[in-house]
Amino acid sequence: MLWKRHIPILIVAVIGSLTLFGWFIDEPNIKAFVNDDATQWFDILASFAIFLGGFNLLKMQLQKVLRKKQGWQYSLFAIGGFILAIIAGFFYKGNPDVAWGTHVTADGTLFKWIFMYIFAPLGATMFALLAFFVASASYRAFRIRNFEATLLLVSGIIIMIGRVPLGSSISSWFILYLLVLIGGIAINSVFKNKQYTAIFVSVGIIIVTSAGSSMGWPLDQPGIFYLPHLQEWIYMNPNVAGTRSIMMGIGLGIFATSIRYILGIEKSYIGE
Amino acid sequence: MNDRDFMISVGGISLAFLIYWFAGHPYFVTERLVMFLTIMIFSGTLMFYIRKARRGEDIFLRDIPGLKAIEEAVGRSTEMGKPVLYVPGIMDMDQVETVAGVIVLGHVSKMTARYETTLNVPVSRAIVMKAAQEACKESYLMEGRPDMFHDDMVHYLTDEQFAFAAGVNGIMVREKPAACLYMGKFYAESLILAETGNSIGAIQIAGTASQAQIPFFVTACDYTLIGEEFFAASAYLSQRPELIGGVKGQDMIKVIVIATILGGVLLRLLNDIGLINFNILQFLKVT
Amino acid sequence: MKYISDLILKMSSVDRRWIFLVIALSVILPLYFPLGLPIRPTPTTQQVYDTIDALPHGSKILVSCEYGPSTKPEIHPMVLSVLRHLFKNEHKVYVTCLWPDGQFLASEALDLVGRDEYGLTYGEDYVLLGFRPGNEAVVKGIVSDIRKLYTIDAKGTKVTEIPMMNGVNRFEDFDFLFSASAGYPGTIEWVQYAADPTNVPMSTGTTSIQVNEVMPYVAAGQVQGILAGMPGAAEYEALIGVPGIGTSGMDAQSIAHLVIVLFIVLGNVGYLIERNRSKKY
Amino acid sequence: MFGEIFGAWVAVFLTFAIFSFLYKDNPFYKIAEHIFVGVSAGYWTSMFFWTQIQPNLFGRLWPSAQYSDGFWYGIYNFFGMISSSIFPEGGIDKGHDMHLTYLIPFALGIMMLLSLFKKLSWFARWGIAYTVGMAAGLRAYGYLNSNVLGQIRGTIIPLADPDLPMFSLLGASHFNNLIILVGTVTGLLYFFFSKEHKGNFGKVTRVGIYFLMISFGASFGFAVMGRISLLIGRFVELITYSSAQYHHATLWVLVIMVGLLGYSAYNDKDNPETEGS
Repeated sequence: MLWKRHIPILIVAVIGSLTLFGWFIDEPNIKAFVNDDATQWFDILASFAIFLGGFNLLKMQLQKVLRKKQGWQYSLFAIGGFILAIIAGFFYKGNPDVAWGTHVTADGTLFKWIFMYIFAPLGATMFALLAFFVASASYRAFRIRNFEATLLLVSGIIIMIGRVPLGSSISSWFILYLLVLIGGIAINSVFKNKQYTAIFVSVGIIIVTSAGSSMGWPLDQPGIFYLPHLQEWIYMNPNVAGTRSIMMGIGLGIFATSIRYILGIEKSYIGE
Repeated sequence: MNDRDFMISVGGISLAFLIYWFAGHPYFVTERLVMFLTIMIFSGTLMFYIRKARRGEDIFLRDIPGLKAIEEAVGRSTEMGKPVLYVPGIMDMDQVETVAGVIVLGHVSKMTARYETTLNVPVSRAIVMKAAQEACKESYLMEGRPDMFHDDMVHYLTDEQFAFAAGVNGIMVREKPAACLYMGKFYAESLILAETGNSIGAIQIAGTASQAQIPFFVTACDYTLIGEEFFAASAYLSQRPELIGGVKGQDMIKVIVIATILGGVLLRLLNDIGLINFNILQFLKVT
Repeated sequence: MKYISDLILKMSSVDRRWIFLVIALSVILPLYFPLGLPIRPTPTTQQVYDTIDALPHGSKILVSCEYGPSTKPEIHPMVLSVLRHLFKNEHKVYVTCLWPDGQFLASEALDLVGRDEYGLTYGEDYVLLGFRPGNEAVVKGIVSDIRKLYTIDAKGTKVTEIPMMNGVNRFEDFDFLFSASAGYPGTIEWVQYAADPTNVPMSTGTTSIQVNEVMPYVAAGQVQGILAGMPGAAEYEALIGVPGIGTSGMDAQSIAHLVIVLFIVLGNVGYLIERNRSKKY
Repeated sequence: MFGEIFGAWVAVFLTFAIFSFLYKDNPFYKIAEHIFVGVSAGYWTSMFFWTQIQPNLFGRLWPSAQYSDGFWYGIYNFFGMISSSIFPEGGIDKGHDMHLTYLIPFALGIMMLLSLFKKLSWFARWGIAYTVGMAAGLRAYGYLNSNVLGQIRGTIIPLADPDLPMFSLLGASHFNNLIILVGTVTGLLYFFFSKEHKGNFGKVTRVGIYFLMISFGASFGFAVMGRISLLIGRFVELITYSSAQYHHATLWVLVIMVGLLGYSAYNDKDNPETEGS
């Protein structure tokens, strides 16, 4: 039990306190450890561990092939891809006058070819899938189910349209007319009285038209209905407030959770 | 407030620090004094409420829908005879969210042991693989079902963000899990997972402190633990008194933060109109 | 009227693959048939431009590239435009990378703008220090002692033999930092561990998704303006008068956004009709 | 030259194979997915070794600056015989001086590898413990500093600033500052756990949720822009690879793939239960 539980918990407490209070100790070795070595040690440790990961991946894929599980043919591609990358990484540089070690970031090597024509296109295309998923997610999720969902929808649309060139060509008067129509629909569905709706819409149109013609239909006046300015206001104020409260919540959450780990109050990641 | 020895130790520490301070505070990085005091005050608040909870004081915690839904989701998977997919984020154990994700995995694997549901945990980092395997093995042992645990339940795919997303997509559309749980630190791939999970009709519960990804989880998943709610998950799921006390302590820290903000606004007002010459912004200087 | 509401109802619960097809077309078509919509710079982009334009002649500028191939379409146009602006004002440009694949892209940008367009000499006008592993440890290393971290540059020549490196020992020796960032490590680490402690002014260009995380730092004045995604790149291209990929992508972006908004409106109209009908029965 | 053209065809095939997932899970996507998982795992294994273990660990244990003929460098020369590319002649020249403390991460790394054997599986716990300890200390300070203190400073707004207008759409104003103050405080209160969100307190947290929802909508709207531009980037590359210089790679691969998928869809229509394996 000593080696399996107490020493790991001791390591967490010692290293945790050192990296937390090291920020306040003006002593070169501790400063160097907190500023530099702590993360470097971790990077080295992670670089050893990734061999475990590679081994686990190979084991899983080989098992699939040997036991002829469903879709085992595709595992051959995974194994082949892994071996190709390992060969490019450790055995065959492809460009003799590049030293070992710099060949992973230098031009003209097999490693760079794999990066340019296999790794990069696959990564960029998977990322680009999001353009489709963002569209289908917003289509499905932006529904006026309740007031909160409506806020989500309205602020999303205003930002979406306000930040692209198209948005800056839409006149604020167009938005005003739109609001009059939407107001009309709302009144109609609430009072269910055609007369009220007709009055509201016609009065609204008269007001907007007279105001517009008197001001000479300026594209971006009144500013509050000009999408680019409205989106900037939403983005710099209510959005910053919402983001800030979440940031503080996360900051406090991470702080409290870290203290629980350092003080050994929570240790289930090492096992009860 | 009758925690005498806590008060004594706080008094002792403060006294010791004052003596050290006036003795010239050797080796102390003076410009970070405010951060030091903040850490001591916040940690003290946490400790106070943790001790209070350990002494058996009853602490109320409001419901978090997402956490109650986890047990329902595992139950639903059992009825449909389908696996539960659990993704502990794509970052390594050097991120606090990943550690929290592994701890929540410990609780979820207790449920899957109890309900005898198959659990599939693809991971993107090798150290997370080891930690997750240890956590699951421990949970299955504690539920008296070591026979159901096998190492391949937690398996490594790749360190690369989008290759991992591609691999998890493949698992989703082929094994069609009934419940997808995303607990940890995520980046842009969050919406790829959530949209694919939605397309196979799974119940999706996400928990993350990755600020930029919360909107996607909120729109695409059934339940989302937002930022701090995710860190409170282990207290809710374990119901251990000291963890619940810690959450209560966090709430009290929020009261301190809000008081600091409102007090700060007042102090700035007085400073701007010249009644006092203490600049709160300078005092809270971030270094 | 009933026929229309039935049509809308059917379209409001359409198979998502139709949405995918329409999105693909709304992006491809404008690439072949550009509309040339006007691009007006937003205040946050203008702030970056003004900050860089106000830098004293011949300043030492650190440009750090933290992006990879998958985020190249958004970030690379920014780096090209900022480099053109810096070289036009005859500044000294030092480039570091916190991401390994950022080094490939940084050298591509420097060759295109520095060498081909402005005919500058490597080692005297610009230098590529390249990638160092360690995430925020690299930022902290640059702040405390850049020469301990970068003993050689990306081409392997010793830093002591590079003329423009004279007098550059720590982050504070730079007059300005521009961080082209797509995630972690990136802008936030530069704010936390470099700009805040040393008060060296910094601006940034990020992917659209990271803008929300960085905006509070811009609002709090810790970062001088931000180029937000491809629109930010297009706006900066408009400000320096050299249109590039950012500008060409803007038409496709506007159309695609309009299509998404139309889908959202369609979905909501269908939802309202459905709710009214279910209330009736 | 050949590498570039062949590379273009590979890139085009892999791009369309990933896009085909939008249609449905199919053999092309499975091939691309498995290649991507395999290649990227090998890619990062190599990248980490050559950017971390060799320069940062061995570079600090056996730096060329302090090369000597003692016992310590004797071990080094022994390794050099096994692989001279990893342990080149005369020590590793990466600009580091000797740090024997780096034997600790070296030991933790070896223990991590040994944890492969079932009996020694608990060896990994020391490495995990170090990582969690380091993460707790560094992140606690970093997040508390920038996320909490930094944002508290940003929320302490000036009430008496004379040259601030009462309201302005762009730039600061008293009204905007009040919105930020109210939104931040109510948003924070939403994250209160130990109090029921009912009565007046419930109203305040409801205002908090409204601000959060506006913030989610805003960042979602922002993200749409970014994602579309990434798709633009892919199509720009595909258009480049459709030129004669690359033998019209894009056109050929597209036609073949659509044809095959169309054909298999036609077959599946006759016997729908044979879901693609």
